[in-house]
Amino acid sequence: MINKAGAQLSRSLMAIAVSLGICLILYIALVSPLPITLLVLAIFLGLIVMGERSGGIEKIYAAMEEHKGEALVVAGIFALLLPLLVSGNNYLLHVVVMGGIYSIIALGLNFQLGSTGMVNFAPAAFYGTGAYTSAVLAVKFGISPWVGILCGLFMAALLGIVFGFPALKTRGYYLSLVTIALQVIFTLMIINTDWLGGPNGIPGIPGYEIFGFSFRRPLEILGMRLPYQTNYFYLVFLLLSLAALAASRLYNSRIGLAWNAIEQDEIVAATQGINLTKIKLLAFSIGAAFAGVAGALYAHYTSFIGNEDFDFNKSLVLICMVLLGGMDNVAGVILGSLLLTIIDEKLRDFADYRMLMYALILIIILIARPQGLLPKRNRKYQIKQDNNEGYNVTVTAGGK
Amino acid sequence: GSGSKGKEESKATDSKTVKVAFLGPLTGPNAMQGVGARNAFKLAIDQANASGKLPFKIEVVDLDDASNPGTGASVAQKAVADQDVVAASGHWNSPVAEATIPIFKSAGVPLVIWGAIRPTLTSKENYPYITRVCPTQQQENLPLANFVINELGRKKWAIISDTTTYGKSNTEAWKNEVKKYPGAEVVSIDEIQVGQNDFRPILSKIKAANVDGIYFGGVVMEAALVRRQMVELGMKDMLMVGISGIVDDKFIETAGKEAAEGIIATKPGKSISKLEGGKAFEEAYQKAGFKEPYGAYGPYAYDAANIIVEALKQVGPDRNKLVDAIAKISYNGLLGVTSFNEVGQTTNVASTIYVVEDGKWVDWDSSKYKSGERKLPGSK
Amino acid sequence: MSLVLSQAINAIMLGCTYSLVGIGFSLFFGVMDIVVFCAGDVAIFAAFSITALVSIVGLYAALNLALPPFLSTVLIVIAGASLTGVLMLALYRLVIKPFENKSALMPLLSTIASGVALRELIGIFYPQGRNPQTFPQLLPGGALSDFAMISWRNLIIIVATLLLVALLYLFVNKTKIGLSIQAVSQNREAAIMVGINWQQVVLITFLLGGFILGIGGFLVASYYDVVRFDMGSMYGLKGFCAAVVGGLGNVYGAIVGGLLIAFIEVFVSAFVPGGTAYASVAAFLMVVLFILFKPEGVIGEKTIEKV
Amino acid sequence: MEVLRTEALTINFGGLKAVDGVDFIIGDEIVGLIGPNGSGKTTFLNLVSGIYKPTSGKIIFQQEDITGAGPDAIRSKGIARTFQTNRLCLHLTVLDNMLLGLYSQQKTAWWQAIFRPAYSRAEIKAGIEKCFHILAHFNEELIKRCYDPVTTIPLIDRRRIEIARAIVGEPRLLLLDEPTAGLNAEETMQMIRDIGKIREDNRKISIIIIEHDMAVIARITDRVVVLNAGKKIAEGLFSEVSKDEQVRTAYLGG
Amino acid sequence: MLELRQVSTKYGQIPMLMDVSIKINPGEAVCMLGANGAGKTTLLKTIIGMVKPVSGEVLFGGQRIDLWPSYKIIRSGIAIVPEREGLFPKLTVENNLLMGAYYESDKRKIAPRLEEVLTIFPRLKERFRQKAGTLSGGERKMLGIARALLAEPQILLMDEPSLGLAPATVNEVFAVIDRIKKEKKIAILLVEQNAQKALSVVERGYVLQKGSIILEGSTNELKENSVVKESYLSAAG
Ligand SMILES: Nc1ncnc2c1ncn2[C@@H]1O[C@H](COP(=O)(O)OP(=O)(O)OP(=O)(O)O)[C@@H](O)[C@H]1O
Ligand SMILES: Nc1ncnc2c1ncn2[C@@H]1O[C@H](COP(=O)(O)OP(=O)(O)OP(=O)(O)O)[C@@H](O)[C@H]1O
Ligand SMILES: [Mg+2]
Ligand SMILES: [Mg+2]
Repeated sequence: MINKAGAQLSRSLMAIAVSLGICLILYIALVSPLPITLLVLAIFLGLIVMGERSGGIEKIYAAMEEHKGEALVVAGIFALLLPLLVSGNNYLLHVVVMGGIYSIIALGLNFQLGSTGMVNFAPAAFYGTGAYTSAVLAVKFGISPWVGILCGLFMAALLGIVFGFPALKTRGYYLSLVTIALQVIFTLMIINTDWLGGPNGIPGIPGYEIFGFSFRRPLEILGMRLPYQTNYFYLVFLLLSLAALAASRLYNSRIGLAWNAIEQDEIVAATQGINLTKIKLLAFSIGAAFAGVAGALYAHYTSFIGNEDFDFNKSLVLICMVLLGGMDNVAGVILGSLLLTIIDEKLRDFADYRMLMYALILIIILIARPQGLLPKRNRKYQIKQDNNEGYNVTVTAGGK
Repeated sequence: GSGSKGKEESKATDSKTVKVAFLGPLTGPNAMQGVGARNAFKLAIDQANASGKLPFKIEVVDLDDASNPGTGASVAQKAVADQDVVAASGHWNSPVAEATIPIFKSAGVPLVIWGAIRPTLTSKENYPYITRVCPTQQQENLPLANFVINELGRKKWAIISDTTTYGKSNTEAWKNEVKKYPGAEVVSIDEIQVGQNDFRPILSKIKAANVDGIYFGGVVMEAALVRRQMVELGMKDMLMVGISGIVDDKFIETAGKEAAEGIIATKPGKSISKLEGGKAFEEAYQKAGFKEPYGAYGPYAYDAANIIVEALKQVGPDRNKLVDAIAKISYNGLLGVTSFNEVGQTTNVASTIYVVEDGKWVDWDSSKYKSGERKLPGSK
Repeated sequence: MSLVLSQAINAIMLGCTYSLVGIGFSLFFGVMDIVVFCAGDVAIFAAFSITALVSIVGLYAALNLALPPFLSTVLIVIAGASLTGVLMLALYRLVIKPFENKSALMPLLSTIASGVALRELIGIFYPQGRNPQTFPQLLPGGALSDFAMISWRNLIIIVATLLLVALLYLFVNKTKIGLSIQAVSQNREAAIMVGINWQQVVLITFLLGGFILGIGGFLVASYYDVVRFDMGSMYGLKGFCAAVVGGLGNVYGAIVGGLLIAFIEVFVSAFVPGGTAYASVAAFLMVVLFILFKPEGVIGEKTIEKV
Repeated sequence: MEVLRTEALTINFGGLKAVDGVDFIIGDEIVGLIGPNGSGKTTFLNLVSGIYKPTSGKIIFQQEDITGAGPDAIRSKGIARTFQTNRLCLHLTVLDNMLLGLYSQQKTAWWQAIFRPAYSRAEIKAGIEKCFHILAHFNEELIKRCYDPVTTIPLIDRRRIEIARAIVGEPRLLLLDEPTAGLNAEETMQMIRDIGKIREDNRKISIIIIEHDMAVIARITDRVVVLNAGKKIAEGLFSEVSKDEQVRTAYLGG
Repeated sequence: MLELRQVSTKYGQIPMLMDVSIKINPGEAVCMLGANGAGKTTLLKTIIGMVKPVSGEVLFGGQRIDLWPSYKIIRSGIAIVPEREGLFPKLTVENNLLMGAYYESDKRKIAPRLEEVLTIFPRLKERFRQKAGTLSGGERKMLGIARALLAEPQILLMDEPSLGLAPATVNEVFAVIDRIKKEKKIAILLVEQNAQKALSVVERGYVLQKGSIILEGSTNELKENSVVKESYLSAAG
């Protein structure tokens, strides 16, 4: 009995430690120069691989799943303190805010790419739709950015349905070409539409306001003056948490299962009663809605948007985030997005060599770790087996 | 005695470094513009440091905006996050400037624009934080139109511009200028992509339309290809004109010496050789051993740097004080006397007309064309 | 000469440049079942290596001392294309082979990434690589008629494109190696079971594909007289589109696809008022519609999947 | 009672009539569908399960015309099937594969999945219980391995899972395509027993089974239908049909 | 002619075959029985070098072939009938067949052989220009058998040739096996589930269980063996 309680406690401590460890790794990656960031990443990956080899990682996963409450609380506290930890450095906060925004998009993209296996090279178009919708509403019609988020979500979801239509008819390379083409068309149309600012983009987008407090003003708490990015950081963090919760619940539901089934074998999926049209478009529209929210956030955060923020290259980066983190793994996708945002920012110092290094890093990751940092996991449901009364199933699915 | 004191002093000055940020496209398709300007900017700062007249050392933080507003915003964040950065000079692309201006404004860091030419960048709202040493697009197109329409008498125009802000604003500016002259008209407008290689369809169409000249509102590479393909399609005898975006030796090199002959373009400022400090600047640039040419906007970046240095001399490394000092400055530099008007726009807008002659951009006034020795394409 | 005719010639030439990259895609996809997204960059690499051979190494001048210009050109092109073939082999080993039997996304991304790497490498290491390079005039430039557009060069490009496609078609469908390439791509285990040396077959395909892309790159660059380090990405995309519209799998489909795309682009920009800016939109839209409603391509028959 | 009826069902593959005017009817029974290779048996199943759309003819399921309906709609109406070559989602777990079989019966919509009301929880719980119940029927071992991906499961068990997946959603009509192909005699016997048990468990399930093993057909079918070149050439008790001259030459052999 | 000596194989860490030794003499037909997943297919793949043994050796015509690449083994005179997925789905039936005789140096020999296999499987003739991927299960199996026959090897490895075939066709196939063994002196290693039929055409047989040979003997010995009787010859078979 005591033993059992002891084991319980040690597993709970393990979960807390791992959660804290991941936060620290992210933090070090954020504040160090690129070589150290890459080194930290390599060590992190090495630890995961070692854990996989020795089987120890399974214990960690189990502990994390069992005590995910504790783990999440630790991560949450860490996030709340982060603006203080970087001691108000607004650039670092900016990187984290962008990382959060990309994480939301990547979570949405993951529904298509990871869960359903539909290659989508146009997530940036959804992102852009959200951003442009909210920005235009705010700038041209004076509509509140808070309403803008909802409108951005809605418009992006609509575009998601349009872009998802090809996925009903094609797969694989063909689908990737279609989405690439649609992404290119999207960019060209923005450039050619003067009403949307054309190549000039939309400047002067207002920020959020709550009870008269403008998010563009520095935040003062406990006598400390934190840069205005802090406001956005908390907002993005909140929305990212909600997005992650929604994503993991979808993953653990029959919808997530249906997505996976389609990825594996469409005909089998259809003969199990899955309406391919509905479920595929759902993956596209929900995913796009995530990106739409992120886009709206971005627009009101930077105050300027232009077509370059939403082009094919951005889509590629977003895909890499999902891939790096681990397809169809909510925690992995977020981790991947944060890390890649950080690396992407650090590469800026390398001017001419940036794109080359980016490409090389990508290739190395693809070769060395094609399954991503945290690979896809099997769905688990908590099942207790009673001897007499058959199987007593308690559902606590929703691990990540 | 005195020796040790001197040492102490130099130690003190060494330890105090002030940073100024340079922002521009250092990679990507516009890298040549950004790198040239960066070199010139560095040159000015190095000279200031070497002059020993400053009680501190200035360090240049060069940041790549990659011609991308998002990137620009993010590096601007980085710049203002560093409290040692007291002033900045930036941008060749207007959309990027558009994105970073709010950031500099809200951080109270003065930004001197060296190469972005969209008119709206300098405005009442942005004053006094944002100033600009180079003329706007409107300021650039005006003398060109006057020259080719009024003086040369070419009336029927085809416009080819790229789909960037630069191209689109040029199209607008040129259309407006043409309107001012009775009898002059724009018969076609074509928008091309940056990076496009094939302009033959557009050119074939323009050829059939029989115009007096092509106004090209883009930048070097596409301009060169357009000219090359004009020659290939038998349109060598059609005038092509442009503004500062094409005044670059790369244009001639890529288009080919033959093909480039007789192309006209205006560039703000006087030609380097005519500037007072021009020779010294060129020599210093050579000596500094930069690989890349300083390009069209090098002199502006050079002056921008010197303006910042001058302001630093006046008020010291303090962001707020520098903002006002720069806005009110009157500085006699490479380009002549620069001072800023009530929105921060330079009042120094002399411009020069260039023509390509024997593989070089030559000042019109000293060219064989002016003297009548040679005839421009399409002259009757 | 009427405007329509000259625009048609423009379109044919443009179409050829697309097809030249498109056949690379067709070969790799139709035959190897893999999309090598960096094909455009590989072609441009060839153009750069030929430029280097001629203007840096001075090979052309050297050869010309001993050989007629025509032969020197051929030798130089063969040299450049062989280099490209070797490059393609290296790419196969490095970024394609590791992803065999993995999800289709992997090789797609790895080849996109290697395309980026390739063009950046050119930009960084080629002298003044980020600036456009004048491509040496190795093809005779003279006009065949009063009409400037019918030049020897254009004619050679058209004929060479057709010839390449025809030869490739015969190779893939009528030769033993061609058949075994198809066999390997469709079912590697089965290919092993009938005694095909699949590794050799794969190597030959990539070598050959690289060689053809090399010739393609040479012809494309000859048409523009200028090469840019970043030209490959657009050519890659348009070439891919050409291959798909023509019907992936038939090598000659790439020609039809390339022409179709080029005609749409040229005619939209020439005859639709304000159309220039929308030329690419129109072309891509057509590609999308094709994939959705006639995925088997212009030529290519529809089969119902057997369940 | 009639469960499924087809009228002059026909499908054309570019000139080839793979199924040619087949009138077929099944009530509360097990019907064997036999015929030479390529006679159109699998194609017939594909038509009934909605994977192919017929060129002409009608499919009527429980008095309702389902011609042209999609496979998902047809599954929801109560027709489940297995495939000639085993088709599971190989990288999903055994349990996930089983739960897919319940998909058409579950109701949780996407927004319910996000907000997860008590109803949805209960649904998952009931679903898993049901899956275990059915799995226990075939092989208890599989319950212990329910979190293993199917790739690690031996072929014979995969075939069992496929059938289990088809029946877990309580279909009215079950279509089996060569369930015993590639099994040895002992394994075949066991499969026959398992299929028999399905019927014992649930009297209201009709089965169409394709087989080339005549021993199986003789053992478990109530009636057989013989196809040849897409056409129905005979039907009736196997013992009678097997004496039919046409059937002997076309199918059974000397 | 073909001999396996103490061959063991592994899939990753999992041992599949354990010390398997078998021997097939020229012109002899031998069958291999075994439950699902016993490792029969693995055994055949090991012979043709698609799975490399971790220990032991494979000899063919006196030469050690286990280190050879597969194509060399195949070209030295071994043909295999694939179990299920061994065809080229986008090639026509015709080209699939021709692939079988791909390394026949004498082209003139191909036409009569083709004629011959098409008389054995007239169905393939009817589907001659159809893509292999659209064939029915049984038709595919026929194509697999026909393709292997076309190679006229010294030894034919057949992986469940009767799988999914109609009873009449099964009889036909076994008749053919009997015939080619007798007429063409081709040695045969027959992996089968249909033990009754298999034992009617072979001289000897082995029983594989969980990767090990547990039984070997002449046809009659096997028919009398209780294990074989129970698992492979029971009433249903
Ligand atoms: N590539 C592989 N990697 C891992 N395991 C494999 C692989 N191929 C086959 N196996 C496993 O090895 C075992 C034996 O397979 P094999 O195909 O040799 O059996 P078999 O005797 O031919 O059975 P069957 O009657 O089903 O044809 C099976 O359990 C299978 O799942
Ligand atoms: N998608 C398709 N395209 C072309 N022909 C097809 C297609 N599907 C099936 N066929 C043809 O239709 C015929 C019937 O095939 P089907 O699979 O129904 O046969 P079957 O009776 O199930 O045979 P088996 O007993 O061998 O499985 C076959 O000759 C096959 O070649
Ligand atoms: Mg069948
Ligand atoms: Mg087997």
